[in-house]
Amino acid sequence: MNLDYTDEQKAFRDEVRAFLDEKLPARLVEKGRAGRAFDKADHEEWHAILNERGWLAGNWPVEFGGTGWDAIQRHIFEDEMTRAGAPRIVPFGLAMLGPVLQKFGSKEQQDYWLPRILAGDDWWCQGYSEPGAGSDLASLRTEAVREGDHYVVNGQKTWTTLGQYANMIFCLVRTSREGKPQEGISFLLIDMDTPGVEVRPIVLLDGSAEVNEVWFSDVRVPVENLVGEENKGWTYAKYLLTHERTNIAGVGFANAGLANLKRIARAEQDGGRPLIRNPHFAARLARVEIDLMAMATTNLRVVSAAAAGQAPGAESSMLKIKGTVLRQEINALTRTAIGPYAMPFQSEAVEGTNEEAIGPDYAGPVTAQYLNNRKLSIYGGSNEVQRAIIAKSLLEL
Amino acid sequence: MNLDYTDEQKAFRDEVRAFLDEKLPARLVEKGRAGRAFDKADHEEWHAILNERGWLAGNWPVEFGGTGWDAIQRHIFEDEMTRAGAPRIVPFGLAMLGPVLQKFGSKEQQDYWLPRILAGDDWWCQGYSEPGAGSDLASLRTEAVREGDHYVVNGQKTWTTLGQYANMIFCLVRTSREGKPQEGISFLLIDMDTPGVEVRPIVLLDGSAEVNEVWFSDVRVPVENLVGEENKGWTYAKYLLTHERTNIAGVGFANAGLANLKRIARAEQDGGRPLIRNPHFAARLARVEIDLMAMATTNLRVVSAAAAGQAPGAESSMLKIKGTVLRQEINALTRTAIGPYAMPFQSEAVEGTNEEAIGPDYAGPVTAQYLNNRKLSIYGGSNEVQRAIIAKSLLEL
Amino acid sequence: MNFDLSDESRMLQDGLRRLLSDRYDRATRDAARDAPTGFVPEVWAALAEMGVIGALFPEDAGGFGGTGFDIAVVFEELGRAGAVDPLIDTGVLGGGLLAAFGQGDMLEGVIEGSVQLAFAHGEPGSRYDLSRVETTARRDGDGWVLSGRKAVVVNAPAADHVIVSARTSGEVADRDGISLFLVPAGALDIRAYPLVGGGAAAEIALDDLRAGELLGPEGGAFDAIATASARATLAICAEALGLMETIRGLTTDYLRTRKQFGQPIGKFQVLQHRMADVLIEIEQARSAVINLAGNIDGDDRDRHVSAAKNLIGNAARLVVEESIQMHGGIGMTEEYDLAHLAKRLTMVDHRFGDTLHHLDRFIALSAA
Amino acid sequence: MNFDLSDESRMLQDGLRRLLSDRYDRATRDAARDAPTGFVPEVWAALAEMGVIGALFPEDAGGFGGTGFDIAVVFEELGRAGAVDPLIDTGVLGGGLLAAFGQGDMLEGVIEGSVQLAFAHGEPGSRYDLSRVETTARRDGDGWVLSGRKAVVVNAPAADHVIVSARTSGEVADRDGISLFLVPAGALDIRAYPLVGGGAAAEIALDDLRAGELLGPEGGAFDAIATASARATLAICAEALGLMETIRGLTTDYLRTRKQFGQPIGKFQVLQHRMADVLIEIEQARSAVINLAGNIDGDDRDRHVSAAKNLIGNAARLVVEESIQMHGGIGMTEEYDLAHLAKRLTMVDHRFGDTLHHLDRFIALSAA
Repeated sequence: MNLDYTDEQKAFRDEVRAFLDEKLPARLVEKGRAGRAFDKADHEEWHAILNERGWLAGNWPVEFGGTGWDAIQRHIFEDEMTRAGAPRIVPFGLAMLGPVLQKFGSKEQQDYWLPRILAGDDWWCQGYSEPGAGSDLASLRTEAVREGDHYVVNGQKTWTTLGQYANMIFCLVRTSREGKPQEGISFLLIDMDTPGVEVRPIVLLDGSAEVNEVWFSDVRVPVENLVGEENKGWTYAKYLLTHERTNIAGVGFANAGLANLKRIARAEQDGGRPLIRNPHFAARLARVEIDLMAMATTNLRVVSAAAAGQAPGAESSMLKIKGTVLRQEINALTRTAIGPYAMPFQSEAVEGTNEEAIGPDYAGPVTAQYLNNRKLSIYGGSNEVQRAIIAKSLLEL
Repeated sequence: MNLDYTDEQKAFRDEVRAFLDEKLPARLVEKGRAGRAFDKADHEEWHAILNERGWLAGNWPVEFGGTGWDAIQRHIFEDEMTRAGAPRIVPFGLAMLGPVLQKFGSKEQQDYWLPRILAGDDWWCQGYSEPGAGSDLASLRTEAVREGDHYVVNGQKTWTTLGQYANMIFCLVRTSREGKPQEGISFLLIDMDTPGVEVRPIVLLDGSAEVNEVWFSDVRVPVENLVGEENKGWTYAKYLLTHERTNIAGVGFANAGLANLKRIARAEQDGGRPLIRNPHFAARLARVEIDLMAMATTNLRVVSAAAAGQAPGAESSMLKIKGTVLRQEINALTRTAIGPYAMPFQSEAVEGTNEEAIGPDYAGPVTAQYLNNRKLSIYGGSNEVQRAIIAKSLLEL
Repeated sequence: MNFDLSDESRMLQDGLRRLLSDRYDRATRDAARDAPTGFVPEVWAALAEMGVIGALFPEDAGGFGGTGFDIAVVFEELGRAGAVDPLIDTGVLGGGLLAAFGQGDMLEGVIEGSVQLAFAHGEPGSRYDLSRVETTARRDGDGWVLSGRKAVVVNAPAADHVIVSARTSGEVADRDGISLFLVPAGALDIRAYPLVGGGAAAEIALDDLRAGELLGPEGGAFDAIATASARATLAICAEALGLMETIRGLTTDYLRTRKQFGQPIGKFQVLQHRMADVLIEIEQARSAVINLAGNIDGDDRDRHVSAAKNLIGNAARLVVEESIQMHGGIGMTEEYDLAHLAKRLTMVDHRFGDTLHHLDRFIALSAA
Repeated sequence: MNFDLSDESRMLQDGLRRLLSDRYDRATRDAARDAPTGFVPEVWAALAEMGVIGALFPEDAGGFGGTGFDIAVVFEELGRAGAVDPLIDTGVLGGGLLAAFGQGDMLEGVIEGSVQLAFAHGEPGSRYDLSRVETTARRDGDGWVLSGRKAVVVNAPAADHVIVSARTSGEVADRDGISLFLVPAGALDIRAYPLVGGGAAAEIALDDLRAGELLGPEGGAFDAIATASARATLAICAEALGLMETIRGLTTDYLRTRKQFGQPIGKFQVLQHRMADVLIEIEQARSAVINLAGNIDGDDRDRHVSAAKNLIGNAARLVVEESIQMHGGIGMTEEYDLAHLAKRLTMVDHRFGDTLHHLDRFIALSAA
């Protein structure tokens, strides 16, 4: 066993670090640190910089314009990105649709869509969830009826993240009602400028509007936008859901959150001493840090196994649960740390305006982040679903 | 609202306190405080003292020789008993069988068995659980076949507490295999001196031998020992299980355990100060105490409602869960408090011998109690069963 | 021993519950949220008319209640309705301090509903310490000059008068040497803002302010502040209990009606057991409120204050997090009622001391 | 970065697992429990012969291992088997101290399996503080006189030699001034007793004992004690991990085979989810052991010691309590294997510092 990176891996890390030092705009780092939402232009700027360097598609093979990195390189890259405070790479085209097209798409689809993803020509969003479906994804009802060279789509998707910026959406739609609910689902690419597509924002409890409802009324979609075979969409969606996700634990986010929390806890005063010296606060902080030290290694074990070609099983689910629980605890502790300044509704934190913060600068986004990150244990396969996966793999019942 | 006892209730409390001051043998208090098991003679001695005062059967009506107390009086009595460190009243005859006979027994059975319970002529034990049945009580298999004036009983009971002292056992036995599992069960009184009854001790992980297996091989039981009707035993057993139990929360035990824990934590040294000044230890102690303060009031609310004639519903289950969780946490903290002296296997604590303790006197019984009290959340309707009861009552699904 | 409400309390409870159910609909609450004051004057007038404000004060202060159980009944109902009105600030804190120092005339206005108050005590660095006051007041001729900063002063944007604490002697964390000043709101430099979960507050800059008169004895206000804060803690604990009850109702309904995988999700054993644990903690919270209400005028008051606030802070986090989780995505939308209730319940931990503060204080008081 | 065992480690692991599976049956373990020494000499001899003791030491000390991962591999296997043999005491602690101070001859005996050791360091009031030594040693002519009490000295009943710590200078909790003495066991006044979860220990009374020779530098033993204790903590953490794995296997089997209400209880969603949480913590424990093993010779050793011991203490409690609860009554019977494993795992928190001790220490080390 050896917990250190190899010399090549270290060299790669240094290369990534140097790139980020030079190319990551300070303005974006500042914005992220202040907890402000990145707008469309921010994302596009960073996307273009990464694409220029050829480091945009960390999980794509070289033949499609990806980096061809192994799991450890991807981990190093993601780790350094988070450390540097870079905006995340918007995942819908790169991490989600790309692998599906590479595996199941036609040559024409690959040739047309993949370069556009890299070039930033399309902003993709995801149309999976529906109102009333939740974790029971297979019960979806949005319908696509074949009429000549088109599918006519009717229905509603929800929880579509950043759908307000998107011009394209990949959707699961029902093309047949026969057989089990999982059968009869197809995977369709829909141009959001088609007549009949309507996007409505969903305001979340923190005041943010990052998710949307997408409505389809007699939306005509060319049949060449069907990915793979009709009625096999469930297979493709599952491939995507179980596709190796190195960053499921969110170790980088947790590390950044913990560092921010410590900075705040050193600045906040409690009874004449820094809050970080309050033993009860320190105990909760230490428990998080200890757990995070172990989770980082659990994560590396999974990454390392993936790099050696092993398929991750229930470990992904374990990392999802532990990672989200830890990040939520960090959010809760940060809220505790700022004391009464958790109470002001700091609109700038969620709306990107430019008012001066109420209380200390660092307090601005804290409550909104706590509230917003309740989503971590709900989306991406709720923690209940993940526990069921673990139990199934363990008990084989 | 008024959180204080009425003047009459206070007077009753003082009367109980005076009685305990005078009549409770110091030897028994000592033994209890040292965590040693009471033997048969100890229990019989205390039983006789209580019976002489007429305070043995707190939950029996006056017509059967009970006290006729209301729920608050019973609570006060139990509270004072625990505070004083008195041995618990062995419940099998008084708290369990008595109420069943009073409600469902024949006049002959009442006239014969109830006075014998008060006089201590019989030591009863309970034959409900069977190997492999657990919380699924209705699946029991011990069989009673009618042959003339007798039932012939074959099968096995388990977890029979203090069965080694008993001469009588009340049993649930299967008299029919028709209908649902709950149907076809009868309630039978069995003399343990009958040929074919065998008692084998079960050694528990703390080394104690307080529970037993009871085996029945062609045991002949006179039909007059059937309580109520044949095949209706499930109804009687359920009556017993849901029969108002004022002490289900174990507030008195928790209070006594907490006081003992504080005494130990003041005596133990940690880094040059008493352990109770260690902030992390103090935090866990405070959380227990705060929870216990609230639970005591939750308990009194239930007692008070019972005294006003309301039937306790899911509240009993809530008290069972919270009470056992708190007592187990107190046990765990006490184990933590004694540090390395939790490690010696202190046989005297569980076997009643007279060796000098290893380490401080108070350390003797601590680990055994921690281990033994894992039972609290398993028996008397496991905490899983209690949660199901609460959910059922709340969700009505 | 008796855990039933008195007839008067029961009447107040029934009346208030009816009033809020009739008048406090979603539109009213949204209007309160969007108002710069953080509340709707018509609702306030109705509360005053019904005697809800008077119920917080004893007869000798012009009210007709004032016991711990009166406070508990009123605020549990406000909590149930998710109401955002500043009754803690104008009533329990402001009114309580006026009553302590015999300001009968202004208190009459409070009880009638015509006067709004705020208590400017917390400061940017004081966190939850009641005795940590850096703002100073010095005599200048007949009057006083106030200097310092006051933080998150709830209801300041709506207040007619603000009661400002300032140090007239002693060191920064001393109990002795703290004085109160009654300052007309118009004289103050405030930066107003809305609060998460409803209501409004302000930062107040006191730059050699020459306004306001001394309220109560010079340097001897600490005990009154502690008493008012203890009663306000009871109020917010009771409000939290009411919020938990409504959230429990919403969540239970959701578990019963929402179907997934072909059955109501309340059939899933995991959700049943977790809901049972939530219920147990709500009952513990109820008992903690009762304990505090019954001890609010007793010798052991502060220990019960800390026990209740700690327990309720922990229970609130469990209730909020579990209810959102059990709802899934819908529980995170602003449109659904849970969002408001959950936010308001979350903020309870940030007033009058959080779970950590009261854990520490409980330990200190238990050791004494 | 590489999380695979080396070929040598894999061979050791396989061999040891086979040995324990062949030789360490229930009867052997019961015999060990009932022996006054707390172990079975034949098993010890087999361990030595296989090279398990030598694997704990580097080549320059006569062994052929000695890295953190060597220790982890050995003790994880012992834990899996529920073995009670005093390898921590004779090997990691005693042998480690001999190696630190160049006692090659006696160490050779240890590695061969012919010498048993105990380390008498803890005292009735020292709890888990490594520097708190009240026992004193004073020079008397050519020798030393030891006075004091040593508490819960594991393996003292079987030891040939006991390494006793005593203060030769400094105040009670100073790191400087602690010396070690190698004392023939026959010279000691011991009260022996069995331990919960297996093994044997003793209280040792040192009443002006004139026996034993100085081991290492006078007054300068602390660093060696800290190193030996860190390695022993790694050993017990790895043992705990092995115990958890076996308990997980027992519990999983039980959930799959035990039927209630007509189906395997593992079909109950509540038990599935709770078992998933148990599993997650076992994987966290595994990572904590790896982190500690990889840092056992590094600068950040002590922080990893405290992180691992705290995490494993918490995980152990969860694993023990959940596994017993999921088993129900059967899980509490001495006859069933879980009883031994659960007790042994429970006792892990009482050696080399419990969760509270290491939480405190982690906080202190993180602040430094």
